[in-house]
Amino acid sequence: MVEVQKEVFSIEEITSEVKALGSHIGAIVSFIGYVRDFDVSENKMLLEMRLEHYPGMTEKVLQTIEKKAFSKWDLSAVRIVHRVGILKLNDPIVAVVVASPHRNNAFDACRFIIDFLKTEAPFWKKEVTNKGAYWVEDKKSDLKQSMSWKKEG
Amino acid sequence: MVEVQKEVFSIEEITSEVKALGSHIGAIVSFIGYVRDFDVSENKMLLEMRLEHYPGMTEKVLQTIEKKAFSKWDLSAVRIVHRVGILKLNDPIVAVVVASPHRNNAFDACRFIIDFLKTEAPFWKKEVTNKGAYWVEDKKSDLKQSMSWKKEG
Amino acid sequence: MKINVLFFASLRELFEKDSIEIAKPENIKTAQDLLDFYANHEKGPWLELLAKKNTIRLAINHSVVDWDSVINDGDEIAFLPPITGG
Amino acid sequence: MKINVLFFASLRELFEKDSIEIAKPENIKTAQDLLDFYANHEKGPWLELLAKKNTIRLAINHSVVDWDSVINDGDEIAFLPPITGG
Repeated sequence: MVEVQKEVFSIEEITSEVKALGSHIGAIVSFIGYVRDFDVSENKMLLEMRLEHYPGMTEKVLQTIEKKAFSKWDLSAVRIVHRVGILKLNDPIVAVVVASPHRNNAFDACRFIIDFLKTEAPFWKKEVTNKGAYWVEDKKSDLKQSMSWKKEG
Repeated sequence: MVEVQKEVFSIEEITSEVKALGSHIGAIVSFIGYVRDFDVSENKMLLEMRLEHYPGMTEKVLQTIEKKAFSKWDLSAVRIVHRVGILKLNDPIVAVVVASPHRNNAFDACRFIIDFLKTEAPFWKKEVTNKGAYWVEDKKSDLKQSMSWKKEG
Repeated sequence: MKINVLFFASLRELFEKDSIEIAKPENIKTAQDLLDFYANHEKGPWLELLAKKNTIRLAINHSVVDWDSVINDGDEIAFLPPITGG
Repeated sequence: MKINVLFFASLRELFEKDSIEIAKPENIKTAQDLLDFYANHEKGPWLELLAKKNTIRLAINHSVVDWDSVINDGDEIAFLPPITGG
Protein backbone atom coordinates (compact mmCIF):
# COMPACT_ATOMS: atom_id res chain seq x y z
CA MET A 1 0.00 0.00 0.00
CA VAL A 2 1.30 3.39 -1.03
CA GLU A 3 0.54 6.78 0.53
CA VAL A 4 1.79 10.24 -0.37
CA GLN A 5 0.76 12.74 2.27
CA LYS A 6 1.61 15.99 4.02
CA GLU A 7 0.86 14.65 7.48
CA VAL A 8 3.38 13.01 9.75
CA PHE A 9 3.07 9.23 10.04
CA SER A 10 3.25 6.99 13.10
CA ILE A 11 5.58 4.00 12.81
CA GLU A 12 3.65 2.33 15.64
CA GLU A 13 0.40 2.69 13.76
CA ILE A 14 1.81 1.42 10.47
CA THR A 15 3.53 -1.51 12.19
CA SER A 16 0.38 -2.50 14.11
CA GLU A 17 -1.79 -2.30 11.01
CA VAL A 18 0.66 -4.43 9.07
CA LYS A 19 1.07 -7.00 11.85
CA ALA A 20 -2.71 -7.28 12.19
CA LEU A 21 -2.80 -8.75 8.67
CA GLY A 22 -1.67 -12.16 9.83
CA SER A 23 -0.27 -14.35 12.57
CA HIS A 24 2.09 -15.91 10.01
CA ILE A 25 4.11 -12.66 10.10
CA GLY A 26 7.32 -13.37 11.99
CA ALA A 27 9.36 -10.34 10.97
CA ILE A 28 8.78 -6.67 10.21
CA VAL A 29 11.65 -4.59 8.86
CA SER A 30 11.20 -0.82 8.68
CA PHE A 31 13.17 1.99 7.17
CA ILE A 32 12.52 5.61 8.17
CA GLY A 33 14.29 8.45 6.38
CA TYR A 34 14.64 11.83 8.13
CA VAL A 35 15.53 15.39 7.21
CA ARG A 36 19.07 15.51 8.57
CA ASP A 37 21.44 18.40 9.05
CA PHE A 38 24.39 19.20 6.84
CA ASP A 39 27.98 18.39 7.53
CA VAL A 40 29.23 20.98 9.98
CA SER A 41 32.18 21.71 7.69
CA GLU A 42 29.86 23.23 5.11
CA ASN A 43 28.78 25.90 7.59
CA LYS A 44 25.29 25.79 6.23
CA MET A 45 22.03 25.63 8.17
CA LEU A 46 18.87 23.98 6.95
CA LEU A 47 15.82 26.21 7.46
CA GLU A 48 13.35 23.94 5.71
CA MET A 49 13.00 21.23 3.12
CA ARG A 50 10.36 21.46 0.41
CA LEU A 51 9.23 18.20 -1.09
CA GLU A 52 7.22 18.01 -4.28
CA HIS A 53 6.17 15.12 -6.48
CA TYR A 54 4.35 14.18 -9.66
CA PRO A 55 0.89 13.12 -8.48
CA GLY A 56 -0.36 10.08 -10.35
CA MET A 57 3.06 9.02 -11.58
CA THR A 58 4.48 8.74 -8.05
CA GLU A 59 1.79 6.31 -6.93
CA LYS A 60 2.16 4.31 -10.14
CA VAL A 61 5.94 3.98 -9.71
CA LEU A 62 5.66 3.04 -6.04
CA GLN A 63 3.00 0.44 -6.79
CA THR A 64 5.26 -1.03 -9.47
CA ILE A 65 8.13 -1.22 -6.96
CA GLU A 66 5.83 -2.96 -4.49
CA LYS A 67 4.71 -5.48 -7.08
CA LYS A 68 8.31 -6.22 -8.01
CA ALA A 69 9.17 -6.82 -4.37
CA PHE A 70 6.21 -9.18 -3.94
CA SER A 71 7.32 -11.11 -7.02
CA LYS A 72 10.92 -11.45 -5.78
CA TRP A 73 10.34 -12.34 -2.11
CA ASP A 74 7.81 -14.12 0.10
CA LEU A 75 6.16 -11.06 1.67
CA SER A 76 3.02 -10.63 3.75
CA ALA A 77 2.60 -6.87 3.42
CA VAL A 78 4.34 -3.70 2.27
CA ARG A 79 3.58 -0.12 3.31
CA ILE A 80 5.24 2.88 1.73
CA VAL A 81 4.44 6.33 3.15
CA HIS A 82 6.17 9.38 1.67
CA ARG A 83 5.59 12.92 2.82
CA VAL A 84 5.44 16.05 0.65
CA GLY A 85 5.19 19.73 1.45
CA ILE A 86 7.33 21.71 3.86
CA LEU A 87 9.41 19.68 6.31
CA LYS A 88 11.76 20.75 9.08
CA LEU A 89 15.02 19.38 10.42
CA ASN A 90 14.50 15.95 12.06
CA ASP A 91 11.10 15.43 10.45
CA PRO A 92 10.48 11.95 9.09
CA ILE A 93 10.23 11.95 5.29
CA VAL A 94 9.54 8.37 4.31
CA ALA A 95 8.69 5.02 5.86
CA VAL A 96 9.02 1.64 4.18
CA VAL A 97 7.58 -1.17 6.28
CA VAL A 98 7.85 -4.77 5.10
CA ALA A 99 6.33 -7.84 6.77
CA SER A 100 7.21 -11.44 6.03
CA PRO A 101 7.14 -14.84 7.72
CA HIS A 102 10.97 -14.71 7.78
CA ARG A 103 13.43 -11.90 8.31
CA ASN A 104 15.70 -12.33 5.29
CA ASN A 105 12.91 -11.60 2.85
CA ALA A 106 11.80 -8.58 4.86
CA PHE A 107 15.33 -7.13 4.97
CA ASP A 108 15.99 -7.69 1.27
CA ALA A 109 12.65 -6.30 0.16
CA CYS A 110 12.79 -3.22 2.42
CA ARG A 111 16.21 -2.30 1.07
CA PHE A 112 15.18 -2.98 -2.50
CA ILE A 113 12.13 -0.73 -2.16
CA ILE A 114 13.95 2.24 -0.65
CA ASP A 115 16.79 1.92 -3.20
CA PHE A 116 14.32 2.05 -6.06
CA LEU A 117 12.12 4.71 -4.49
CA LYS A 118 15.16 6.98 -4.25
CA THR A 119 15.97 6.71 -7.95
CA GLU A 120 12.65 6.00 -9.67
CA ALA A 121 9.84 7.74 -7.79
CA PRO A 122 9.32 11.32 -9.00
CA PHE A 123 10.01 13.26 -5.80
CA TRP A 124 12.12 16.39 -5.63
CA LYS A 125 13.68 18.05 -2.61
CA LYS A 126 14.51 21.72 -2.30
CA GLU A 127 16.69 22.67 0.62
CA VAL A 128 16.16 26.15 2.00
CA THR A 129 19.30 27.13 3.92
CA ASN A 130 20.86 30.25 5.40
CA LYS A 131 23.06 30.27 2.28
CA GLY A 132 20.19 30.09 -0.19
CA ALA A 133 17.66 27.64 -1.56
CA TYR A 134 18.53 24.94 -4.06
CA TRP A 135 17.30 21.67 -5.51
CA VAL A 136 19.13 18.66 -4.16
CA GLU A 137 21.20 17.06 -6.89
CA ASP A 138 20.76 13.52 -8.03
CA LYS A 139 22.96 11.35 -5.87
CA LYS A 140 25.10 9.09 -8.00
CA SER A 141 25.52 6.60 -5.15
CA ASP A 142 21.76 6.04 -5.08
CA LEU A 143 21.62 5.43 -8.80
CA LYS A 144 24.51 2.96 -8.69
CA GLN A 145 22.76 1.09 -5.89
CA SER A 146 19.48 0.60 -7.68
CA MET A 147 21.37 -0.44 -10.82
CA SER A 148 22.99 -3.27 -8.86
CA TRP A 149 19.53 -4.78 -8.23
CA LYS A 150 18.85 -4.68 -11.98
CA LYS A 151 22.01 -6.57 -12.84
CA GLU A 152 21.03 -9.22 -10.36
CA GLY A 153 17.68 -9.60 -12.18
CA MET B 1 21.82 0.00 24.59
CA VAL B 2 20.57 -3.43 25.55
CA GLU B 3 17.42 -4.35 27.46
CA VAL B 4 16.04 -7.73 28.49
CA GLN B 5 12.53 -7.37 29.87
CA LYS B 6 9.17 -9.03 30.39
CA GLU B 7 7.20 -5.96 29.33
CA VAL B 8 6.08 -5.23 25.80
CA PHE B 9 8.06 -2.49 24.03
CA SER B 10 6.86 0.39 21.87
CA ILE B 11 8.62 0.78 18.53
CA GLU B 12 7.45 4.41 18.44
CA GLU B 13 9.05 5.12 21.80
CA ILE B 14 12.34 3.41 20.91
CA THR B 15 12.48 5.16 17.54
CA SER B 16 11.77 8.60 19.06
CA GLU B 17 14.36 8.13 21.79
CA VAL B 18 16.97 7.07 19.25
CA LYS B 19 16.16 9.88 16.83
CA ALA B 20 16.36 12.42 19.64
CA LEU B 21 20.07 11.59 19.95
CA GLY B 22 21.02 13.69 16.96
CA SER B 23 19.93 15.69 13.95
CA HIS B 24 22.70 14.01 11.94
CA ILE B 25 20.59 10.82 11.94
CA GLY B 26 19.18 10.38 8.45
CA ALA B 27 18.08 6.76 8.61
CA ILE B 28 16.62 4.39 11.17
CA VAL B 29 16.26 0.72 10.30
CA SER B 30 14.27 -1.50 12.63
CA PHE B 31 13.71 -5.20 12.91
CA ILE B 32 10.87 -6.61 15.00
CA GLY B 33 10.50 -10.36 15.51
CA TYR B 34 7.13 -11.82 16.52
CA VAL B 35 5.74 -15.06 17.87
CA ARG B 36 4.25 -16.50 14.71
CA ASP B 37 2.00 -19.48 14.12
CA PHE B 38 3.06 -22.84 12.76
CA ASP B 39 2.61 -24.06 9.27
CA VAL B 40 -0.98 -25.15 8.90
CA SER B 41 0.20 -28.50 7.55
CA GLU B 42 1.63 -29.45 10.91
CA ASN B 43 -1.82 -29.28 12.50
CA LYS B 44 -0.33 -27.86 15.64
CA MET B 45 -1.53 -24.86 17.63
CA LEU B 46 0.67 -22.59 19.69
CA LEU B 47 -0.76 -21.98 23.16
CA GLU B 48 2.18 -19.99 24.48
CA MET B 49 5.88 -19.40 24.09
CA ARG B 50 8.19 -19.40 27.12
CA LEU B 51 11.39 -17.47 26.79
CA GLU B 52 14.25 -17.80 29.20
CA HIS B 53 17.80 -16.48 29.17
CA TYR B 54 21.08 -16.47 31.07
CA PRO B 55 21.04 -13.17 33.00
CA GLY B 56 24.40 -11.50 32.96
CA MET B 57 25.73 -13.40 29.98
CA THR B 58 22.89 -12.25 27.71
CA GLU B 59 23.63 -8.59 28.35
CA LYS B 60 27.35 -9.18 27.89
CA VAL B 61 26.88 -10.95 24.54
CA LEU B 62 24.47 -8.30 23.25
CA GLN B 63 26.80 -5.49 24.27
CA THR B 64 29.64 -7.24 22.45
CA ILE B 65 27.47 -7.51 19.34
CA GLU B 66 26.66 -3.79 19.61
CA LYS B 67 30.32 -2.90 19.93
CA LYS B 68 31.21 -4.99 16.90
CA ALA B 69 28.51 -3.24 14.88
CA PHE B 70 29.80 0.19 15.93
CA SER B 71 33.32 -0.81 14.91
CA LYS B 72 32.19 -2.04 11.47
CA TRP B 73 29.79 0.74 10.45
CA ASP B 74 29.21 4.46 10.97
CA LEU B 75 26.33 4.29 13.44
CA SER B 76 24.67 6.91 15.63
CA ALA B 77 22.79 4.60 17.99
CA VAL B 78 21.73 1.00 18.52
CA ARG B 79 18.88 -0.30 20.68
CA ILE B 80 18.30 -3.98 21.33
CA VAL B 81 15.22 -4.99 23.34
CA HIS B 82 14.50 -8.66 23.93
CA ARG B 83 11.57 -9.99 25.91
CA VAL B 84 11.54 -12.99 28.22
CA GLY B 85 8.78 -14.78 30.12
CA ILE B 86 5.51 -16.03 28.72
CA LEU B 87 4.51 -14.69 25.31
CA LYS B 88 1.44 -15.33 23.17
CA LEU B 89 0.87 -15.68 19.45
CA ASN B 90 1.56 -12.34 17.64
CA ASP B 91 3.46 -10.87 20.59
CA PRO B 92 6.63 -8.99 19.67
CA ILE B 93 9.74 -10.80 20.94
CA VAL B 94 12.65 -8.63 19.93
CA ALA B 95 13.41 -5.20 18.46
CA VAL B 96 16.69 -4.12 16.92
CA VAL B 97 16.74 -0.42 16.06
CA VAL B 98 19.76 1.10 14.34
CA ALA B 99 20.31 4.77 13.53
CA SER B 100 22.93 6.17 11.19
CA PRO B 101 23.50 9.24 9.03
CA HIS B 102 23.06 6.96 5.97
CA ARG B 103 20.80 4.02 5.28
CA ASN B 104 23.30 1.44 4.05
CA ASN B 105 25.11 1.34 7.37
CA ALA B 106 21.82 1.11 9.25
CA PHE B 107 20.59 -1.80 7.10
CA ASP B 108 23.86 -3.74 7.32
CA ALA B 109 24.24 -3.25 11.05
CA CYS B 110 20.63 -4.12 11.88
CA ARG B 111 20.88 -7.37 9.97
CA PHE B 112 24.27 -8.20 11.45
CA ILE B 113 22.94 -7.67 14.98
CA ILE B 114 19.86 -9.84 14.62
CA ASP B 115 21.85 -12.59 12.87
CA PHE B 116 24.32 -12.72 15.75
CA LEU B 117 21.70 -12.33 18.44
CA LYS B 118 19.92 -15.41 17.08
CA THR B 119 23.01 -17.60 17.33
CA GLU B 120 25.10 -16.09 20.14
CA ALA B 121 22.82 -14.61 22.77
CA PRO B 122 21.76 -17.20 25.37
CA PHE B 123 17.99 -17.19 24.94
CA TRP B 124 15.86 -20.32 24.77
CA LYS B 125 12.32 -20.73 23.52
CA LYS B 126 9.89 -23.37 24.64
CA GLU B 127 6.77 -23.75 22.56
CA VAL B 128 3.69 -24.94 24.38
CA THR B 129 1.29 -26.40 21.83
CA ASN B 130 -1.84 -28.54 21.76
CA LYS B 131 0.48 -31.42 20.86
CA GLY B 132 2.83 -30.89 23.79
CA ALA B 133 5.59 -28.55 24.93
CA TYR B 134 9.11 -28.66 23.54
CA TRP B 135 12.28 -26.62 23.26
CA VAL B 136 12.78 -25.05 19.84
CA GLU B 137 15.73 -26.65 18.11
CA ASP B 138 18.74 -24.73 16.97
CA LYS B 139 18.03 -23.54 13.49
CA LYS B 140 20.85 -24.43 11.16
CA SER B 141 19.95 -21.64 8.75
CA ASP B 142 20.56 -19.05 11.48
CA LEU B 143 23.93 -20.50 12.33
CA LYS B 144 24.99 -20.56 8.69
CA GLN B 145 23.97 -16.92 8.36
CA SER B 146 26.01 -15.63 11.28
CA MET B 147 28.99 -17.69 10.07
CA SER B 148 28.88 -15.81 6.75
CA TRP B 149 29.54 -12.54 8.61
CA LYS B 150 32.57 -14.11 10.26
CA LYS B 151 34.09 -15.17 6.96
CA GLU B 152 33.67 -11.64 5.69
CA GLY B 153 35.63 -10.40 8.72
CA MET C 1 -6.78 17.10 -28.89
CA LYS C 2 -3.82 18.72 -27.26
CA ILE C 3 -0.65 17.56 -25.58
CA ASN C 4 -0.16 18.50 -21.95
CA VAL C 5 3.47 19.24 -21.03
CA LEU C 6 4.42 19.28 -17.34
CA PHE C 7 7.48 20.84 -15.68
CA PHE C 8 8.67 19.86 -12.21
CA ALA C 9 11.05 21.23 -9.60
CA SER C 10 13.95 23.15 -11.20
CA LEU C 11 12.31 22.94 -14.63
CA ARG C 12 9.09 24.48 -13.29
CA GLU C 13 11.17 27.36 -11.99
CA LEU C 14 13.05 27.59 -15.31
CA PHE C 15 9.82 27.77 -17.32
CA GLU C 16 8.04 29.76 -14.63
CA LYS C 17 5.02 27.53 -15.02
CA ASP C 18 4.08 24.00 -14.11
CA SER C 19 2.44 23.05 -17.38
CA ILE C 20 1.60 24.15 -20.89
CA GLU C 21 -0.89 22.82 -23.34
CA ILE C 22 0.32 22.59 -26.90
CA ALA C 23 -0.99 21.46 -30.23
CA LYS C 24 1.41 18.92 -31.70
CA PRO C 25 3.30 20.77 -34.47
CA GLU C 26 3.37 19.25 -37.95
CA ASN C 27 6.23 16.82 -38.70
CA ILE C 28 6.73 16.22 -34.99
CA LYS C 29 6.76 12.52 -34.23
CA THR C 30 8.94 11.93 -31.21
CA ALA C 31 9.68 13.65 -27.91
CA GLN C 32 13.12 14.49 -29.30
CA ASP C 33 11.48 16.18 -32.32
CA LEU C 34 9.29 18.19 -29.96
CA LEU C 35 12.20 19.32 -27.84
CA ASP C 36 14.24 20.28 -30.92
CA PHE C 37 11.29 22.14 -32.40
CA TYR C 38 10.68 24.24 -29.29
CA ALA C 39 14.38 24.86 -28.71
CA ASN C 40 14.57 26.22 -32.26
CA HIS C 41 11.36 28.23 -32.24
CA GLU C 42 10.87 29.35 -28.63
CA LYS C 43 14.47 29.40 -27.47
CA GLY C 44 14.82 30.61 -23.83
CA PRO C 45 14.10 27.84 -21.32
CA TRP C 46 13.70 25.28 -24.12
CA LEU C 47 17.32 25.81 -25.15
CA GLU C 48 18.37 25.28 -21.54
CA LEU C 49 16.25 22.16 -21.31
CA LEU C 50 17.89 20.82 -24.48
CA ALA C 51 21.35 21.56 -23.05
CA LYS C 52 20.52 19.60 -19.90
CA LYS C 53 18.91 16.75 -21.75
CA ASN C 54 21.22 14.04 -20.46
CA THR C 55 20.25 14.77 -16.85
CA ILE C 56 16.51 14.93 -17.56
CA ARG C 57 14.16 11.97 -17.78
CA LEU C 58 11.10 11.98 -19.94
CA ALA C 59 7.76 10.52 -18.90
CA ILE C 60 4.82 9.97 -21.22
CA ASN C 61 1.54 9.18 -19.47
CA HIS C 62 3.33 8.48 -16.17
CA SER C 63 5.94 6.10 -17.63
CA VAL C 64 9.59 6.91 -18.15
CA VAL C 65 10.38 6.47 -21.85
CA ASP C 66 13.16 7.14 -24.37
CA TRP C 67 13.47 10.44 -26.17
CA ASP C 68 12.67 8.80 -29.49
CA SER C 69 9.26 7.65 -28.21
CA VAL C 70 6.36 8.67 -30.38
CA ILE C 71 4.03 11.38 -29.08
CA ASN C 72 0.31 11.15 -29.64
CA ASP C 73 -2.52 13.63 -29.24
CA GLY C 74 -3.85 13.55 -25.69
CA ASP C 75 -0.53 12.48 -24.20
CA GLU C 76 0.74 13.91 -20.95
CA ILE C 77 4.45 14.62 -21.31
CA ALA C 78 6.61 15.41 -18.29
CA PHE C 79 10.21 16.52 -18.05
CA LEU C 80 11.71 15.16 -14.83
CA PRO C 81 14.83 16.71 -13.29
CA PRO C 82 17.08 14.38 -11.27
CA ILE C 83 14.92 12.58 -8.72
CA THR C 84 15.79 13.18 -5.05
CA GLY C 85 13.08 11.60 -2.91
CA GLY C 86 13.37 9.33 0.05
CA MET D 1 35.97 -21.78 47.00
CA LYS D 2 33.42 -23.63 44.99
CA ILE D 3 32.46 -23.86 41.35
CA ASN D 4 28.95 -22.85 40.39
CA VAL D 5 27.45 -24.95 37.57
CA LEU D 6 24.35 -23.67 35.77
CA PHE D 7 21.85 -25.57 33.65
CA PHE D 8 19.48 -23.88 31.21
CA ALA D 9 16.36 -24.80 29.28
CA SER D 10 16.31 -28.52 28.34
CA LEU D 11 19.37 -29.18 30.53
CA ARG D 12 17.66 -27.61 33.54
CA GLU D 13 14.77 -29.99 32.98
CA LEU D 14 17.17 -32.90 32.52
CA PHE D 15 18.98 -32.17 35.79
CA GLU D 16 15.79 -31.05 37.50
CA LYS D 17 17.65 -28.06 38.94
CA ASP D 18 19.03 -24.82 37.59
CA SER D 19 22.40 -24.91 39.35
CA ILE D 20 24.68 -26.93 41.58
CA GLU D 21 27.62 -25.88 43.63
CA ILE D 22 30.54 -28.27 43.55
CA ALA D 23 34.02 -28.48 45.00
CA LYS D 24 36.51 -29.03 42.18
CA PRO D 25 37.52 -32.73 42.37
CA GLU D 26 41.22 -33.59 42.49
CA ASN D 27 43.01 -34.06 39.15
CA ILE D 28 40.29 -32.08 37.33
CA LYS D 29 41.80 -29.34 35.21
CA THR D 30 39.48 -28.68 32.28
CA ALA D 31 35.76 -28.56 31.64
CA GLN D 32 36.11 -31.78 29.69
CA ASP D 33 37.72 -33.44 32.74
CA LEU D 34 34.85 -32.24 34.88
CA LEU D 35 32.21 -33.57 32.50
CA ASP D 36 34.00 -36.96 32.23
CA PHE D 37 34.37 -37.16 36.00
CA TYR D 38 30.69 -36.54 36.69
CA ALA D 39 29.55 -38.81 33.87
CA ASN D 40 31.64 -41.61 35.43
CA HIS D 41 30.70 -41.00 39.03
CA GLU D 42 27.20 -39.58 38.99
CA LYS D 43 25.92 -41.11 35.76
CA GLY D 44 22.21 -40.20 35.07
CA PRO D 45 21.81 -36.75 33.53
CA TRP D 46 25.60 -36.33 33.29
CA LEU D 47 25.83 -39.28 30.94
CA GLU D 48 23.11 -37.72 28.81
CA LEU D 49 24.91 -34.38 28.83
CA LEU D 50 28.12 -36.11 27.72
CA ALA D 51 26.25 -37.85 24.90
CA LYS D 52 24.87 -34.50 23.66
CA LYS D 53 28.18 -32.72 24.03
CA ASN D 54 28.50 -31.70 20.39
CA THR D 55 25.21 -29.74 20.53
CA ILE D 56 26.01 -28.04 23.84
CA ARG D 57 28.10 -24.92 24.28
CA LEU D 58 30.12 -24.26 27.36
CA ALA D 59 30.40 -20.83 29.01
CA ILE D 60 32.85 -20.00 31.77
CA ASN D 61 32.18 -16.70 33.53
CA HIS D 62 29.75 -15.58 30.78
CA SER D 63 32.07 -16.32 27.85
CA VAL D 64 31.73 -19.24 25.47
CA VAL D 65 34.93 -21.30 25.61
CA ASP D 66 36.34 -24.65 24.45
CA TRP D 67 35.86 -27.85 26.42
CA ASP D 68 39.57 -28.00 27.16
CA SER D 69 39.50 -24.65 28.95
CA VAL D 70 40.92 -24.71 32.45
CA ILE D 71 38.47 -24.42 35.36
CA ASN D 72 39.40 -22.40 38.43
CA ASP D 73 37.88 -22.17 41.86
CA GLY D 74 35.15 -19.53 41.91
CA ASP D 75 34.26 -19.98 38.25
CA GLU D 76 30.69 -19.95 37.01
CA ILE D 77 30.27 -22.75 34.48
CA ALA D 78 27.18 -22.95 32.30
CA PHE D 79 26.04 -25.63 29.88
CA LEU D 80 24.09 -24.01 27.07
CA PRO D 81 21.67 -26.00 24.91
CA PRO D 82 21.18 -24.80 21.32
CA ILE D 83 20.34 -21.10 21.42
CA THR D 84 16.96 -20.10 19.98
CA GLY D 85 16.35 -16.42 20.74
CA GLY D 86 15.21 -13.61 18.49
